[in-house]
Amino acid sequence: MNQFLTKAKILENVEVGPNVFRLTFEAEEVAEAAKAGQFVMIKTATEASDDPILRRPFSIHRVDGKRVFILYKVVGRGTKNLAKQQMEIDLVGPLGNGFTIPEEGNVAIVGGGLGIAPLLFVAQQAIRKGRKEEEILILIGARTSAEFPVVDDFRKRGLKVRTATDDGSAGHHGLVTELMDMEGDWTVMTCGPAPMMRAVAKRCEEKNWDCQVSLETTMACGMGACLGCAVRGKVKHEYKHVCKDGPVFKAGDVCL
Amino acid sequence: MNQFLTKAKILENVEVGPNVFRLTFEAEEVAEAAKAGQFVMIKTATEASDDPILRRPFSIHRVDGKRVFILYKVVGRGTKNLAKQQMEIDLVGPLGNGFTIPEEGNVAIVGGGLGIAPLLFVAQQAIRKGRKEEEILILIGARTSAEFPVVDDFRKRGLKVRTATDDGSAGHHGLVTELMDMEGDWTVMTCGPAPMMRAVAKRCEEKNWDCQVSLETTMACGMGACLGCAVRGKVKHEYKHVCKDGPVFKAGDVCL
Amino acid sequence: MKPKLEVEIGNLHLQNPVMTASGTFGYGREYENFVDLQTLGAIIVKGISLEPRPGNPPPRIVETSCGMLNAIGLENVGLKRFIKEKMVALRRYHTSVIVNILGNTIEDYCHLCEQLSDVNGVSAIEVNISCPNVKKGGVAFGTDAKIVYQITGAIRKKTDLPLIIKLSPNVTDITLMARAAEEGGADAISLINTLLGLAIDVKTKKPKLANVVGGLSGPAIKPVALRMVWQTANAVNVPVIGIGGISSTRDAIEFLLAGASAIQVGTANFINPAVTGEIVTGIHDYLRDNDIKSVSELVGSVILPED
Amino acid sequence: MKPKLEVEIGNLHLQNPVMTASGTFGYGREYENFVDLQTLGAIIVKGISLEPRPGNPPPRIVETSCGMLNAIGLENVGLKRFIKEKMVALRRYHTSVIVNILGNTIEDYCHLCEQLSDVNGVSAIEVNISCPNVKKGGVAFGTDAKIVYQITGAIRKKTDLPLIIKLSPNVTDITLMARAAEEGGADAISLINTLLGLAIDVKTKKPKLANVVGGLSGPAIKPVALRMVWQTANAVNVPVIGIGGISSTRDAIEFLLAGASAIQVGTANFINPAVTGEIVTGIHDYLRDNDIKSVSELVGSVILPED
Ligand SMILES: Cc1cc2nc3c(=O)[nH]c(=O)nc-3n(C[C@H](O)[C@H](O)[C@H](O)COP(=O)(O)OP(=O)(O)OC[C@H]3O[C@@H](n4cnc5c(N)ncnc54)[C@H](O)[C@@H]3O)c2cc1C
Ligand SMILES: Cc1cc2nc3c(=O)[nH]c(=O)nc-3n(C[C@H](O)[C@H](O)[C@H](O)COP(=O)(O)OP(=O)(O)OC[C@H]3O[C@@H](n4cnc5c(N)ncnc54)[C@H](O)[C@@H]3O)c2cc1C
Ligand SMILES: Cc1cc2nc3c(=O)[nH]c(=O)nc-3n(C[C@H](O)[C@H](O)[C@H](O)COP(=O)(O)O)c2cc1C
Ligand SMILES: Cc1cc2nc3c(=O)[nH]c(=O)nc-3n(C[C@H](O)[C@H](O)[C@H](O)COP(=O)(O)O)c2cc1C
Ligand code: FES
Ligand code: FES
Repeated sequence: MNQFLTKAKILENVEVGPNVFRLTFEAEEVAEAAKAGQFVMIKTATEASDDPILRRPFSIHRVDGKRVFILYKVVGRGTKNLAKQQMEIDLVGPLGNGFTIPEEGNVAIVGGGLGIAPLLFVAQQAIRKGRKEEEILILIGARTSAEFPVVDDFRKRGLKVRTATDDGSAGHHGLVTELMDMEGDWTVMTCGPAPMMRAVAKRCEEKNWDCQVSLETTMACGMGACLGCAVRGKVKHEYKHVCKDGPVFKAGDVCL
Repeated sequence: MNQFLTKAKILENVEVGPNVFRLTFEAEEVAEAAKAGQFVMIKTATEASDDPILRRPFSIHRVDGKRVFILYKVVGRGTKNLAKQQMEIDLVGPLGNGFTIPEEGNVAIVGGGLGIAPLLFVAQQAIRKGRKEEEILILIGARTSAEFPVVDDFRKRGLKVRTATDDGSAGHHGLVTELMDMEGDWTVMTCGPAPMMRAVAKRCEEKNWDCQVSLETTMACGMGACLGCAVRGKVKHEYKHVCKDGPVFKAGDVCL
Repeated sequence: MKPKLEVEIGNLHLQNPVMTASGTFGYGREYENFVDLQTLGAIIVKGISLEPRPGNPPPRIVETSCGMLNAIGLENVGLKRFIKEKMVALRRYHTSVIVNILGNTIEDYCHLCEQLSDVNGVSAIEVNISCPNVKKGGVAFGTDAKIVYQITGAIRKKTDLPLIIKLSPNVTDITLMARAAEEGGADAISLINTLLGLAIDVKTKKPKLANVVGGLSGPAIKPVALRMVWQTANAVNVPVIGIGGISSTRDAIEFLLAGASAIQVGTANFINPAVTGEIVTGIHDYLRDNDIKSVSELVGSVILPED
Repeated sequence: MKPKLEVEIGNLHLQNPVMTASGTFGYGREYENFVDLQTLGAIIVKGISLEPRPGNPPPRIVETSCGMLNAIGLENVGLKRFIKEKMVALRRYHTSVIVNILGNTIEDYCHLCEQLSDVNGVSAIEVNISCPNVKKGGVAFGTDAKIVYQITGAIRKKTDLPLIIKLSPNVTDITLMARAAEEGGADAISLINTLLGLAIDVKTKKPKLANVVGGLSGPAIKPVALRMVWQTANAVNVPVIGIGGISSTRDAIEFLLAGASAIQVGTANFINPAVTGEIVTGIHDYLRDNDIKSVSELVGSVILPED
């Protein structure tokens, strides 16, 4: 596995939605090695500061040549610091296991809120793997229409997108799982808030669809060394490690 | 005593010499209250960071209307962080006691290296107090000519400046104290490296000139509360506190 | 309805639980440009000894990661000048004043206590048995439960003022020290004082402090302080006052949740001289926003996992 | 002339004084993309118990100011899988491997020691008597000098491998524990393990760690660690290995100056996965630039003030 520690030049770090930023940096090796669903760990403290001490994990939103894109929301100290950086970032990656894009069959991508971040890359790779546009379905849920920073990016690629909002301000008024009314065989890849992923996984179980979930948890090392990123497995007292066994898991392998 | 805690808008933060920056910010109350020789304590950590934890003290270089100027050298973590800030700074000040500009007689200003920072303000105030240009003499020492960021600022004000460099690259080849060959009665105000200030104080003692020195030390609070900024007084086991009793002292009151 | 901020520490009534930690707020007036001193729960002044002390030679402070080491050496104006000058100035404010005391012998502490008991405006006494900086008065007292019991008992006899024993964190089991102080008659326990630390300059190969070792304070020590406060609050029946790295309302609430009846703000005063006033307001707002009627409801209300 | 980086820890020869702290470097290979493992002084692996352990429920880590709390709960693959899988992989590198062990009883430790003594490639054993996370195997052993003596003596009889006793900092007098380990037959003392800490979420009112308390590590604790290493190096005759917040060459040198014969890098691996290799180079350059022939000259060479 190829992983890199590098200082990457920031090409852009701009607000694309309310408190949502898109960070673009140049990191050729990372871009080449990256697979959809993998993540990078970014140092958010300034060079002359020890605080916040831990790197922050962010999914790779997409890659384009040497360029790597991250989509992130400012929620706390680390992301606040990150939003101020304009010169270069110190990152480690790509880390973790990505989504497994099936060789054939339909692919449904179900994103909730900022969980959409890694999913554009999934679509990108599915297309690269020869999947036709009509075999890919994108379902995105959010609280309100203001939280759809990347819908257009999917549409630009000719992909079918259906949206749902809690407040009905765009698309279906309700839950994104209510859009999962497809027929036939699907592989479902999902990322978003835990309750949403639970609902998606449940729907998949009912329909007997393969379901891959991307989990989040606090991380220290990001590479399987600290054992800090444990989540409960299906067996009692069995733990999985998000950074190494995931962040993408088969829905049946973890407690959501 | 009027002291303020304020977030001030940065107007400029630029490199004006090798690793020497000039920071200009808008802080009307501070500008109005400030006296030459006083300082401000600046938070150098980003808003979302606890490190470096302590504020850093910087002399007020000069004021102009609402604007306050700081001249600083990047030497460590705090100043490295400061050099990157472009939006606003969090500061406390003005703090400490300034120079006492005599009502009459000649004023010699002797600066070494970045010790020159507070001295432009001294000249500014001496002129404001009605002192004529010819009653003010500026002597500046540095290792090399590259380290004279503010000489022109004095000259622009019509002040006599004589310089000395260790390497002879500008002005007198030698020590700045060798330029102290004035006749008559002088009040000498000095700021710079300790050995230089010791030499200046010694020369003043020989000539029976009044000598005021501006000291530096590590500080935590900057306002007389922590007692961390002690320097030795002339009596054994007597300590002076730079932030409250100084930073400007009569040369005879402290161990240099 | 306005939430109730008042707290009782033994028979000491405070208008709110926010105090200034000894040695970090001078004698109070140093901060009057930044905090309305009358809004504070109490001002705890720099530690006072019988005779004035010059303190340690410089350097006395050094910055560390998210913290600082200090070896001030308990510099203070001494009891006489404190009473004549500092106390007179402090009396003008309608704020509780708690006097932190230190000595080399049990007799020193007793004398200090006796004399302060008669001073108008002194609301309580906090006994520093934990300062690591001065050989005799420091570590020895605060790290041996028997001596903690002995010294508390001796002082207790000398004063009717509320008596707060301030503990050192440099011990194996903080609850033993707390219980010893309680049994000795303390009205409250405050903790933690600083952790003993060292820093060396790799260029000069010398310790960065003239005193070699110093006391670590600031956000760096907060998790240790919070743990000790929680342990202590579960071990004694007297009120516990939480200290250590408190820099924000959130930090203060953490200590209250862990079982502290009140808190002290130390190093944070240096970073934000207005912080104590902000925390008073912050606690008020937290109570209001969470529909909590009184600070006392919050105290010790941390929710532990069942297992 | 090339400065000499080799150090001897008892009869353990290391090519340089830089090791990885147990629990922060996995079983070594996790970092092979970032560090040439063969340039390290030694790899100390995650603590191993007789049986595999699942560890604590999540959340297991929480960030604090310049540090982190962990309550991993000593999750590990157990002795059998360690020997069969991890050790086989590690043997391919020509680097000393030190196995950190933990147990619930003295017998556990003895069994572990016995069995590891026969495993090809194990260079030394480090005994974790200090982990605060597991009730039985943790605090109790490491905070009582008598038990430290007893456990060291018992293990000593079971192995000829160099024996390193790793101490807990949560004690009043670290030198008592160090001397007890020395008298029990330890070849070296390593310190510090984590400081016990707590963090509470003010929104949920629950502890941030499922285990409630956890171990504090990182730059925040460096001053405390350095002080304890200095005290210990002055109290025992066996070599001392310094641990605690070491994140840079400068930090490492501080510990060597304070008296550590070697150092371990822990939490810093998470922040900069290449840091151990950088410190090896950094120490080399420091020695060269300061005309110091050998690391051993540096050890304990802090210059104290005369008074
Ligand atoms: C594998 C992985 C991929 C991720 N990808 C993205 C991404 O593409 N875009 C994005 O915006 N975020 C992503 N996250 C979440 C991101 O890492 C956190 O938002 C970030 O670490 C918060 O840091 P902070 O310092 O700003 O917030 P903190 O101050 O640390 O925390 C602020 C709030 O966020 C919560 N929080 C902190 N870390 C996490 C976390 N890892 N998961 C959930 N809640 C958390 C805290 O409990 C707190 O309530 C990802 C997380 C993981 C584990
Ligand atoms: C009253 C006063 C006025 C000052 N005015 C100015 C000014 O106008 N311009 C300016 O550039 N600097 C000034 N200084 C010095 C300035 O405060 C320090 O350079 C600054 O604090 C260094 O911070 P740092 O984090 O970058 O360095 P650190 O990482 O803290 O230290 C880097 C190096 O600088 C040394 N150092 C740190 N603080 C001081 C200090 N206060 N005095 C001397 N050496 C120190 C350290 O020992 C170390 O060798 C003043 C200091 C005082 C006390
Ligand atoms: C500069 C300084 C001086 C101190 N002086 C005293 C003192 O005189 N008496 C005392 O009991 N504690 C003293 N302390 C300890 C503080 O009161 C407090 O217990 C400790 O700093 C931890 O709190 P903090 O992390 O909020 O600073 C001092 C602390 C500092 C930083
Ligand atoms: C995530 C984590 C896991 C740890 N696991 C162990 C362990 O299994 N055995 C042990 O002796 N120490 C363990 N430690 C303690 C470290 O080895 C080290 O003593 C401590 O973290 C202090 O060093 P640092 O500040 O450089 O991290 C662990 C520390 C961390 C942060
Ligand atoms: S974050 Fe360290 S093992 Fe996953
Ligand atoms: S810096 Fe605190 S008293 Fe001077």
